[in-house]
Amino acid sequence: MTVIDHPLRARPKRRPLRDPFLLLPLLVLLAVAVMAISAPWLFPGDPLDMVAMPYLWPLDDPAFPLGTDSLGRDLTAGLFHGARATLLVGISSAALCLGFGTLIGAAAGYLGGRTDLILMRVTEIFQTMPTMLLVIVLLAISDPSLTLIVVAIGLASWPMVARLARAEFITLRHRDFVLAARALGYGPFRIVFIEILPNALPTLIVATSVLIANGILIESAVSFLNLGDANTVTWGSLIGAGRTQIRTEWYLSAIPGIAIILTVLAVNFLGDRLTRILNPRLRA
Amino acid sequence: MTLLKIENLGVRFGDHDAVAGLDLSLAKGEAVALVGESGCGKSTTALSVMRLLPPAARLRGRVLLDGTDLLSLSEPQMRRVRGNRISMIFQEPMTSLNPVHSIGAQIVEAIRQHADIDKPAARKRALELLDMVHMPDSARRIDDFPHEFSGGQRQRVMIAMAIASRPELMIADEPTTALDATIQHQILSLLDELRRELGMGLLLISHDLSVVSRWTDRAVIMHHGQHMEELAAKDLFTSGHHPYTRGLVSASLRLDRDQHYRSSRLPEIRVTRDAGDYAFSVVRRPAPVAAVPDDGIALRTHDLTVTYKTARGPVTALDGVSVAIPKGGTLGLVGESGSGKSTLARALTQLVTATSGRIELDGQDVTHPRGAALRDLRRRVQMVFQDPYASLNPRHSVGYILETPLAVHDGLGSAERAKKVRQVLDQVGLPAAAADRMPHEFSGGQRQRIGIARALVMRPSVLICDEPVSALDVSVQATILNLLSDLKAELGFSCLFISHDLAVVQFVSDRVVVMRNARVVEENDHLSIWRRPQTDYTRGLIAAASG
Amino acid sequence: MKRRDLLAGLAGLPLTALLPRIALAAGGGGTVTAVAATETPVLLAFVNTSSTIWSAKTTEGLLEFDHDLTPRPLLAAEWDVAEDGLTYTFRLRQGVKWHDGNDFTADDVTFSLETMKRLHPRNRSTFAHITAFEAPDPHTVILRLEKPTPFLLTALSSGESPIVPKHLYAEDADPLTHPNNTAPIGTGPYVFKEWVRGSHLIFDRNPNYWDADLPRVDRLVVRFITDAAARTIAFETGDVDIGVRTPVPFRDLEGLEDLEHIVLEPQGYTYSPPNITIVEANLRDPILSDLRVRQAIAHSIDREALAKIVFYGRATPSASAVVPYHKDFHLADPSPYALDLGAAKALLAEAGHPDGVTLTLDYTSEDQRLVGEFLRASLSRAGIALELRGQDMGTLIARIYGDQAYQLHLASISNLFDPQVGVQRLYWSKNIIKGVAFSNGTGYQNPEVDALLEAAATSTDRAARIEAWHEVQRIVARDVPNFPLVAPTWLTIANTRIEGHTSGAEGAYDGSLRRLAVRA
Amino acid sequence: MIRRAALHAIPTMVGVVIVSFLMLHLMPGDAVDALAGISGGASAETVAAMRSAYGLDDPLGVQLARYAAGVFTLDFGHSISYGAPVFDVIVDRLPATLLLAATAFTIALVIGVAAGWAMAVFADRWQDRTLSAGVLFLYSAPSFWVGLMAIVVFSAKLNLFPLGGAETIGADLTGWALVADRLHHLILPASALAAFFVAIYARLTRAAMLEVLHQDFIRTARAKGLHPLRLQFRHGLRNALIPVVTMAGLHFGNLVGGAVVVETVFNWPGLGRLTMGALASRDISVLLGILLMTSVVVIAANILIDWLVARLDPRVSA
Repeated sequence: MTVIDHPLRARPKRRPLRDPFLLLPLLVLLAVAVMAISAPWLFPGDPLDMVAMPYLWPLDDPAFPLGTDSLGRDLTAGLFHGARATLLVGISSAALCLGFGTLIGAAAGYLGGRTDLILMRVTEIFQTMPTMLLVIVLLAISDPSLTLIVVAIGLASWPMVARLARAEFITLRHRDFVLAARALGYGPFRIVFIEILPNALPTLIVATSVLIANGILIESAVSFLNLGDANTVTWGSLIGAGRTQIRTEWYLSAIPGIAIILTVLAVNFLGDRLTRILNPRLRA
Repeated sequence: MTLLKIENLGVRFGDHDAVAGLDLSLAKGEAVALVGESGCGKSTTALSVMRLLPPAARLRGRVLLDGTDLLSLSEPQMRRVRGNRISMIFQEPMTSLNPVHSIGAQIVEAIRQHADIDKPAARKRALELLDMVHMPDSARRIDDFPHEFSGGQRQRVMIAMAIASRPELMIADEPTTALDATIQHQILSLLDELRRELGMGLLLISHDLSVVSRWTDRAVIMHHGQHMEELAAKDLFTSGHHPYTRGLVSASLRLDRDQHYRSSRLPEIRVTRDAGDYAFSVVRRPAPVAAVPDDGIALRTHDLTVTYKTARGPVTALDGVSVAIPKGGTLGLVGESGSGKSTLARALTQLVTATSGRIELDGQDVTHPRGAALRDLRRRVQMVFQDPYASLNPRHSVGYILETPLAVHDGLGSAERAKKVRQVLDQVGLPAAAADRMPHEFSGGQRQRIGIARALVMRPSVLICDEPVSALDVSVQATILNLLSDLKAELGFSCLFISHDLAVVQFVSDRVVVMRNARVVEENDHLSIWRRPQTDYTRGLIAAASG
Repeated sequence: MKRRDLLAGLAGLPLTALLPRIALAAGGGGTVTAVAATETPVLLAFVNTSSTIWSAKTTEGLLEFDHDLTPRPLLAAEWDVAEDGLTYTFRLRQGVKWHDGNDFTADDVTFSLETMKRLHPRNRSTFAHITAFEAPDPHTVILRLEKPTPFLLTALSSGESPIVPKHLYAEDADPLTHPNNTAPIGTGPYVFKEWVRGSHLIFDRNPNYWDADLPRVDRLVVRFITDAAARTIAFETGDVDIGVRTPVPFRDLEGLEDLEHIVLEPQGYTYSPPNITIVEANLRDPILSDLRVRQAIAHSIDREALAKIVFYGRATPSASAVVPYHKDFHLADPSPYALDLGAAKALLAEAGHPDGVTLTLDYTSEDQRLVGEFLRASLSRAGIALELRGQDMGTLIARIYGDQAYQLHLASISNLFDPQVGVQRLYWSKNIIKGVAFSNGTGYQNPEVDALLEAAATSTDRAARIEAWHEVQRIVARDVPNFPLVAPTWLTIANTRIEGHTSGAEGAYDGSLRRLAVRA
Repeated sequence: MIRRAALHAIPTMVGVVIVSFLMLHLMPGDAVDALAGISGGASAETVAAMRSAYGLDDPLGVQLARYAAGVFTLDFGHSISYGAPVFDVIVDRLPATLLLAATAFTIALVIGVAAGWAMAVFADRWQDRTLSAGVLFLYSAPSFWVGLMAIVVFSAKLNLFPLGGAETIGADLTGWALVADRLHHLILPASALAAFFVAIYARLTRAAMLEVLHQDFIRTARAKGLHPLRLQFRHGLRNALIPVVTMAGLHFGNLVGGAVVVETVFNWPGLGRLTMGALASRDISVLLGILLMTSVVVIAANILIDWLVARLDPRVSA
């Protein structure tokens, strides 16, 4: 007794990779990742080691394509090793924000009532304090290190994710398929993590791109203000180091600056395209 | 004197023809209806007359208004026609008005768009318009905002704006679908009154045959963008020639036909498509021998009360409701929006906790079940939801959706579960291959079948259906109602069927309860409730429903 | 130090080209703009030695000093020191008025010196032997000592010992938080007008200054510019006229030198000579307590390269903590451990670290960071891995002097006008005081060095003091509790439109700029 | 409405006080160490005396209670390194930061909304693509780098703008000359700070506009025969502003935070430089004061924005 009132539609094929606005950013990010991974092999020594004449301009000496800084340290080595630290901070701070923020947002959104009130009040507190100020103060607590920077950025920017997650969970909680799940006797964990979370993922994935960009920018500002760890090279610390010679050897600050912009631009473009793919409403 | 003449209208989006070669004419002051199921192109036709289609649409053919071809007009010229010579009102009153401007401002804007008069004069004109559309207490409420009005009142504001410049033709796209029966009746009679008073042509878009037959002069039946048939509205139910028309008429339920699931099945339209055009046939299946319902009670409530805490104080959604679902039978529950029907459904399935009163399942008290008792209730009482698009998790495959309840409750092995899934898919008339497809790949009707399959996979003893067919087209509605009746006969579960559509309730119920403002106003068996209504409210409902 | 010192002081005045220029300067008035990188907590050096830079402009001391530190009269017109060095008599200048119009009297001097004996971080030890501060009449002050203090007179400059108006300080007022610190009333050539934190400071001309025809400038403006490159641009564009202690990156000095409207003045830094950049080792640390490890470190330090690369040649290598500016006290012989990476590696192996050691190096300021990075690169060649740890001053002091939980740390130690005041604190075992900043942080204890230091502190024979200090420097050079590196060359950068800014040992930093003038 | 929002803000403020107080007291060392250090070797006793004088050795709970009580009477304690009450030190610098943040906020909002509107109206056409790419560039550039490059190009090389600072000092300008001078100093830093937020508001406006343009009442408006421009402004943008202004409030905190970095680059005498100074001198009471003051500013801004949203959206109960 099979009655089909209308045949199953064929699945439309999607060809995202041919879209230039998605291919280009992926290539840039791939390049940065390769830089980060290959750094120890291509530039085995300590990037902060004095290896050449100071103030070599880029392309002056083929051995040092991007030139050297005031202490004769190779800028190319700095850029490669810097990529590693910058990406590490960007990604892990984003992961920390995403995990912590989603947890709080989901709990507040799904449970509602008093829990929602309390959690949102805590979120508000961290959201009221200006991010940069909060990061600076957190960094002053103990010796600067990459992990402390990641934790500080995480602590300062999780409210944004919490707000997003909470909004998603509140709308999804009232949807029929969640009521059906509750009516079928599914436990709260199954409902939150298996039923609701997959539907909230698009927004969170897009938020990740913003978080990574945000992480990299804050890290570069922190290193620029010399609050970073003196033993590790990051693109921000390179800009900071080049700051005093900004008028004469401006390339010392310009090149790492451009590296940051390209990477963050790539991450943002990726996020932008993902938003448009996952959320049809944003198209014309 | 023809006011509007549509010649061989074609609308194409990419490679899909929404409208293919439509011809239609409408005389001055005449009311013509465009009838068909969703996706048949009736709205597209209306929007192409107003040239409000998205830029991607390719139009061909001609649309003549008093001889001028609207399709060849430039955009500025067309703007002078819109709202002045032709105006349009839409289906969703809740979202069709700009939330941040007062209704007075929006009406004044419509007036001054096509007449250069100053604001005070326009405001006076707006007040007149509000009176014409019988807006209560218009002088005081002209400066209120849309969110302060009910659906019906907002539709009146839309109509006021539409007739602001005394248009020659008004197009109404499903103007009353989102409204309750009684309000629907008032709006349609208002439209009719204005048409006569202003000598205005009316092009009504609707999928509701009884509305069309009652309120229009001629009806054009459409299917998949093609013109099926054109006939006088009053003989719609009696002398439709085209098989699709006859199929539609027979599939749509009418209160005065006394069809009942125990005695007959609804005729279904079989659509087969070969080489471009469609062939239709009406299939009538005999009703299996109906098992005589024994007189036990499956699920009963005593003075059940539910109050919600809201920002503006406590709201009582259920006030001392006592109903009883006959074992193996179907209790029909009818009422307008806000009567508490859905709250009762959610209370019975423990989605909402009862404030006071008692719920009994096969004699056991299940008002506040905990732990094992709650799990057991979940197995034995299941629910089917109204909106097919929202009741299935878009991120899970159909197989996973059907398999999970088994895993959660029975803890069966995966092979065992897969077998049960195939079995239940077959029971609701879907191919086994549907298991690994995603919900968005199915039509509305197919999704509702999946919803029913999910509810039945654990063999519940009581099935609660909350408006299961209101969101579906007439033809699909018939197939689902037949499916529910067949399944009930085969599996023997008791059922609570909730709907605002009296004809549907009449077909599926053994006993009927009428609810209003959180209280039960009347209860009776499925025949006497309609023949000998005891309360005025029920009588009003019946009058509105029969058109 | 008898009367003849007085005459010698006058004779000593170098008849350089300076004098005639002052006489010729006609006109006057106008505004001079100075630049500063950071903002000091207060404007008066009465009990806060980190705010010396602006103190003398408003608040003067008893004496002034010319380039070879010979005292010259300022608030004290004449002074006499008894044969045994135990009595000092000062005859004060007549008719001097405080900015608020009150008369300047001997009571102000005794009050100021007594309070500094109690609260001033350095004068607490400099005035230790003064037992009595007497003011027999409004214009005479007599100091009585129990033991001679050879460098007492040199300490009485405006920067080191400012004389404050007693009538402003109520009985129980706490000098540390007294409002006079941030809006000082003094007898100096300039009157405090305005201080906008983070932006600027303004001093106006003192109309009734006791030296009638001074100062020649109507207004002295100080701009706080934190960004180094911005300061260079300010000098280039002429926005700013003067800056002390090399206020621009060393890299930019070359560029500034070529500009015809800029002059680099090396003089004016003998009163408080440039600090010695020094690495101190924590002798309580298990690794560093072994002399061989410290010798290995000494062998791997290349002072010439440091001066050339980090300071662009604008620094003098110095193997001793006593900076070369103290020509007589400074021991010129090179460090016993010449640059020899092989020897360094051998010593490390001998000390039980065949594959090298890892040590932490703490620092605080941005300039120290560059030196740290240089040391990390150069010491790594000898197998000594340095891990840099930057932090703010508060944490550094708590860690080094409070908990003494460190291995190596970079410091910039000011010698001041006498090694007894600036350098003794590093090596004197009695100065190992937990929690006190810039005390004997290494924990170095050598009775022989203690004896030499204590003798030099009280002997009145200058030659004997010099010989004692030379012997101290020879011993510590061998024991290497710390590693003196270089003394940066401090320069005052000035626009040629102004003159008279460096007229003595105190220069524009400690001095009051009272002879400053805008060229006609 | 304002009263309700203010009441709502009090628990947040209390939270901010407690959280920041605890965070700051995790810092090793304190202002007394710094002061002793700077003043070159105070003895152990004087250090201990100073510490007890400033009550730094009381148990944490007591210090917190005393501090919280003080905050509500605007007494933020005494700044050891600046030798003045913390409130005065901060209020002294607050106007500069407020001026910078407010100007940057206005620039960002005006340009951002205009760009976002254009991107939405020409969605997916070349105008949208180029504007989006430009906006994304601003969104990716660190504000201090933009500031540095602006200084190099505009101040040093072209000498169009002053090097930094908020005014020509000691020039005693009055009236229009003063205003012109202040503006001349304000343009570069405000634009550097605003650059990042132009991007945020542009993307917000674009998304909100597209969302609104798909609403049913836009179709009704077109059915009334309205001119496209009137449609986009009176109906489109007017509705899109509601989510944009709401989100603008949330980002105001970041704007003030961003000011900290821009101030150090442009020598702007605001709270940013005070923070770095307070950090260097480990002056916890000043740091705490800054955190609280900026939080108060953010809360005040949010109250103002909530009021603005209530004006924009009648559905929000005034």
